[in-house]
Amino acid sequence: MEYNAMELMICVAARNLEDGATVVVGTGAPCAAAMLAQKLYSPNLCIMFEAGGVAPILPTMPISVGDSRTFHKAIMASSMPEVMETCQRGMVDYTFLGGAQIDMYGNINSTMIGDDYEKPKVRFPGSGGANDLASLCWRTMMMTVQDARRFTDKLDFITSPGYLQGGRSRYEAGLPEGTGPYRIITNMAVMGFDEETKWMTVLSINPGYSRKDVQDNCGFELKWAKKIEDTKPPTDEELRILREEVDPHRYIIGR
Amino acid sequence: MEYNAMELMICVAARNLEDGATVVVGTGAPCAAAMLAQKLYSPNLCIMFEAGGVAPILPTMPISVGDSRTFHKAIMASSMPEVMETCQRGMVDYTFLGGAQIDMYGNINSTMIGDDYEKPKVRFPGSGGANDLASLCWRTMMMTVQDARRFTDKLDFITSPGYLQGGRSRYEAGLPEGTGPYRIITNMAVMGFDEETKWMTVLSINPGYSRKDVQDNCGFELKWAKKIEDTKPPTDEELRILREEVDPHRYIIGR
Amino acid sequence: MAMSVHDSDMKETMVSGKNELFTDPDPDHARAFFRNKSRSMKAKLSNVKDVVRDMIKDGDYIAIGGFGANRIPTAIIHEIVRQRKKHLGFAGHTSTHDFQVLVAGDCIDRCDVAYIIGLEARGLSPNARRAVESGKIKLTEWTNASLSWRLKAAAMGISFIPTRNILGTDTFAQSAAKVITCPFTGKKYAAMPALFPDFAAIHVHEADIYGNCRVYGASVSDFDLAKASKRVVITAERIIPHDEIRREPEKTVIPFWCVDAVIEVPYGSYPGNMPYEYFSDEEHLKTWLRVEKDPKELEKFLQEQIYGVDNFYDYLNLNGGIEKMKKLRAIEYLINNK
Amino acid sequence: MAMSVHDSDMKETMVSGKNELFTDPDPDHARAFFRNKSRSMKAKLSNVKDVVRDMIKDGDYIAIGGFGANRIPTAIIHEIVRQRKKHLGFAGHTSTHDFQVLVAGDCIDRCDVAYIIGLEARGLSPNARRAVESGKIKLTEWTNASLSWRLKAAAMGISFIPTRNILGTDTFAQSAAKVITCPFTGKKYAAMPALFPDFAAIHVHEADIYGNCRVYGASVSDFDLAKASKRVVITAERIIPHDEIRREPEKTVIPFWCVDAVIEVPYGSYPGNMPYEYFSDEEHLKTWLRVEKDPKELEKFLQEQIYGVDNFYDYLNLNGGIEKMKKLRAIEYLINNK
Repeated sequence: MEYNAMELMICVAARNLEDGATVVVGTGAPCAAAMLAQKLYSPNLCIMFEAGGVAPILPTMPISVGDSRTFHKAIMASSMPEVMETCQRGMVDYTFLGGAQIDMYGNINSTMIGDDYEKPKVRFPGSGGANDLASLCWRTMMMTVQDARRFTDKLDFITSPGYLQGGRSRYEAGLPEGTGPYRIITNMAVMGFDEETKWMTVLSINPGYSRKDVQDNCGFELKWAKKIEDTKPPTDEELRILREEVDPHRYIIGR
Repeated sequence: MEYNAMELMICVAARNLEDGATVVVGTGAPCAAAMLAQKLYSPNLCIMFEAGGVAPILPTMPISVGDSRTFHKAIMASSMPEVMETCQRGMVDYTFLGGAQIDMYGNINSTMIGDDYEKPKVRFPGSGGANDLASLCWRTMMMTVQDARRFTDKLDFITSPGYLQGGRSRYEAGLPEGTGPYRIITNMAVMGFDEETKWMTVLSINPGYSRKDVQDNCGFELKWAKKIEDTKPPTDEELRILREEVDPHRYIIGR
Repeated sequence: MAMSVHDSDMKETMVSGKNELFTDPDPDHARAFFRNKSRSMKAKLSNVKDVVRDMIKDGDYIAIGGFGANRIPTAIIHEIVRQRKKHLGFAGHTSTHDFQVLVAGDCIDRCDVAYIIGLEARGLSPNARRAVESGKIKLTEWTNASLSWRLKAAAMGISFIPTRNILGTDTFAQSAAKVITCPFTGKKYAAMPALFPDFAAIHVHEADIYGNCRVYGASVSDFDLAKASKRVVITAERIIPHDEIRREPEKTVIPFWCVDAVIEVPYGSYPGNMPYEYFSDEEHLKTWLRVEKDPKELEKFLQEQIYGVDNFYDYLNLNGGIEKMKKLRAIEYLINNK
Repeated sequence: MAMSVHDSDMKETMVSGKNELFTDPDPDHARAFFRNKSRSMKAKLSNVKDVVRDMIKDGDYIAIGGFGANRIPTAIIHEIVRQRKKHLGFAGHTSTHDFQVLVAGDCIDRCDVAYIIGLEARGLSPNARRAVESGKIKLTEWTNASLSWRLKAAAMGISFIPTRNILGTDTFAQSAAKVITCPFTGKKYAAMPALFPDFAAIHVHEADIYGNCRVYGASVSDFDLAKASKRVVITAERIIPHDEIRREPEKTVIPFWCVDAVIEVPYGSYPGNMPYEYFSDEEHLKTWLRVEKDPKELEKFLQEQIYGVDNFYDYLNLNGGIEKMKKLRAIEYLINNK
């Protein structure tokens, strides 16, 4: 079956969410990935929302991470401190972030563009819960379209921590041991991070793209895994569930 | 009407609890005093229990500060942190403590007798919530039989803080500004504390006792207010409500 | 010797966010206020106009309950705009429509930011963005959990709470947090300063006349907000009998002594979502985003929807009234009634 | 120069309680454990014997839910005695009957004390008193709020929380707390180290087979205890359908991922009080206090009531069984049925 970049990214993301794991998601693609995983491979994936909804039976895609859908037939309608403290305690495996810029250590900017904080060229909403989730969940993932301005070696603002300056700098700053960016899923490739240096490292290339495409659309030098896989394209079943059950109105996959 | 020392102390304590105030009480005499106040003068006295019960309609005297009675038809059945944090935030006016020893600064021992913590001569239950309430509520009161061993200038153990070493030492230790012991109500007298030195000061003497009785039954030198009042004995109405409605089985006042 | 001095100098160099702390975290100052706050269980029914007139003054620091456009006290937010309150400080704790409205009314001049300007999946507010990019609103940067924990510290009556987020980022650098070291483990923490707002408005499902409240669905940070704030107004979908509160004391999530005024405002979260009651009015929220593109159109819209009407129900009627609410209730209940 | 060194030395002198901190407050060590704790929503029904055998080993640090003799998991407490678990650490957080039973079974050798030995208005336990006065149980001194906040720090995933109690007292001196200074206000606080118990048993009103729990009445510190503890067993008056949990998600106070095992134990808080279910058996609790006066009589009593019976229901039957429970229910409901 044909598919678009968003569908590919959601399907690839979903494959990373194993059964019995916990994940805090926002609205949009991350929520779609979690719903897809739950319907296909991981019936016991526990989906949480930062405003307090825990393990809902999602009837439709939420518009807000605090709307009624996020605790529809949930096992708990709790609070923001409850969810954030569950993350801080080490009970949450995954989260997804978005952002305007990302660097080679997986640091993310969702606050502003420009060089003067007081007079930004462009102001975005800010962290919301992104910094918290990136700080406290075990593994952070990101789905994003890849281009050389977005993937940059010089963020205008580090909103949410990746591996900061690489190596052990993240943990030396006081962030919890063992946490950090895990997968960056783009329209072109899937990246992880080098175990030692924490530098972004390509793991697999998506159908239709080359090494050159991936590097040309990145503002910093990428590292390459010893063996670069081909990203498996969405299966028919993935696409069918995604289109028919997860996002029938194409709110996300129609973008 | 005739009355005993316990009845007197409860009636005097109750008069200190004005309408619209908040008070955390334990079982026994303090609870009786709060109930009496509520029935006689202070219908809007808000009674709280440290396990979480708030403003119950007490059907009988509780046996435990966490039993069902403490949140019978209450306005909230909350938690220990909820109640303690309400105290720490400065929303609780009064509390009552008991103890085996008290000194001239209102410090109280309910932990042990002896000079070796590891091998006490007598071990008591310890603070429970007493230290917390004495630290965090605005005004601490105590009802106790007075004798020279109990009122001592050398506590074996400071379980709960009074004014510590007097003067501003309580606040210099970090305890909240403006808090501290307020009234010590004994079978013989009612004491407050000097504003500057924080030394225990007799305010009124109970019917049937003399200055000499009060001083002879105290192990340290008491200060005396400029004008020493006569403690008003229990009124007939106080005694009637106390005996008929508050403690009809004489659990407390029969002691 | 010089070495040792240097070492201890190093240790004492506190790493600090560089922006302004808009509120006083001193718990003894807060206690002095709370000592005199009434804890009498008296009837507190009031109305929107009086509450906004008497309980908020220009320059106050305010906070709004709920999350985004969910369970928000719209009547109070509109009245703040209508009474043209100015120079307010604001706790921007995933605030979406509330922030948008207050910025449209030019009420805010400083803001603790976790999430502003955006309306989540709906897009960004052009007017709020213009206002923030112009620099006329002074910002200090935080995160959702940071603001939650700052309110929790205040609710607990302490001046700070140690947390493991924001460390190492520009979010920290542009905050007013500090780095501290755990005395037991030597680990680094962010110290989050307590946030005691001057005023908070919270919309709940049910309250009695004394202010004992029940909330259904996610509670966000509202229970801590009610405790942390010096003055609190509750708007409620329904006033319920006091006896009902006493029948199930487990359900009380905000106790009466936190609350200064109670107002019954059915449909009070419109155009936001009220869990188990009605869904958000997405069309109306889109209209806001559309008219904001042109400042003149926004001014006309504000005149029509807020300044030019007497109260929240006039506004609700302008936008479909009870018929609209029936539709939004059907959406909330997942009833297909096209 | 010397002066300056001296100054900074002074500042760095941390004032510390002098007793042992029995548990590790390191949040990264706790996280490493929690990372591997199952969060799969699977059926967790078990039985008392297996749970105590498999989830507690000699030397563990344990905590018991409820308060005093209210809402206590008696079946688990008895089984710990019956299986003769030894050298346990214990969180003595207004623990009354639970402490009394575990000390009678000689299970505890160290204890964080807030309140022990006493049974509130009922008097003091002679045996627990003898045990503590003999010095064979190592103590560190705390308070009820301190232990609550130590559990809250653990539940929050941080290694300490600043508080304003215990300062300046011998309770502090005999604790393992430290004095710290607020980086914003310069005020002194007690730093309470996080308490992560190895094991906790909590009795609740209702749970589903996955461990989602409901509690009615005062919750004491149990919600934080469930989160702070590495292994948690829930005993429940009633197992309820999972769908019922999803029907009112506001009522869930302990989520499934905190829970390792669920056991249905009707009357499970006997001889303690279970709010809205049955009152405490004051006669039986008096018997405990009486037989404890004589160690031999206590030994006989323990043989008869705990060691010599197979399980909690044999014990309950020894003491009146369902007929007794009907009487205690009448007392709870304030029904005069003499």
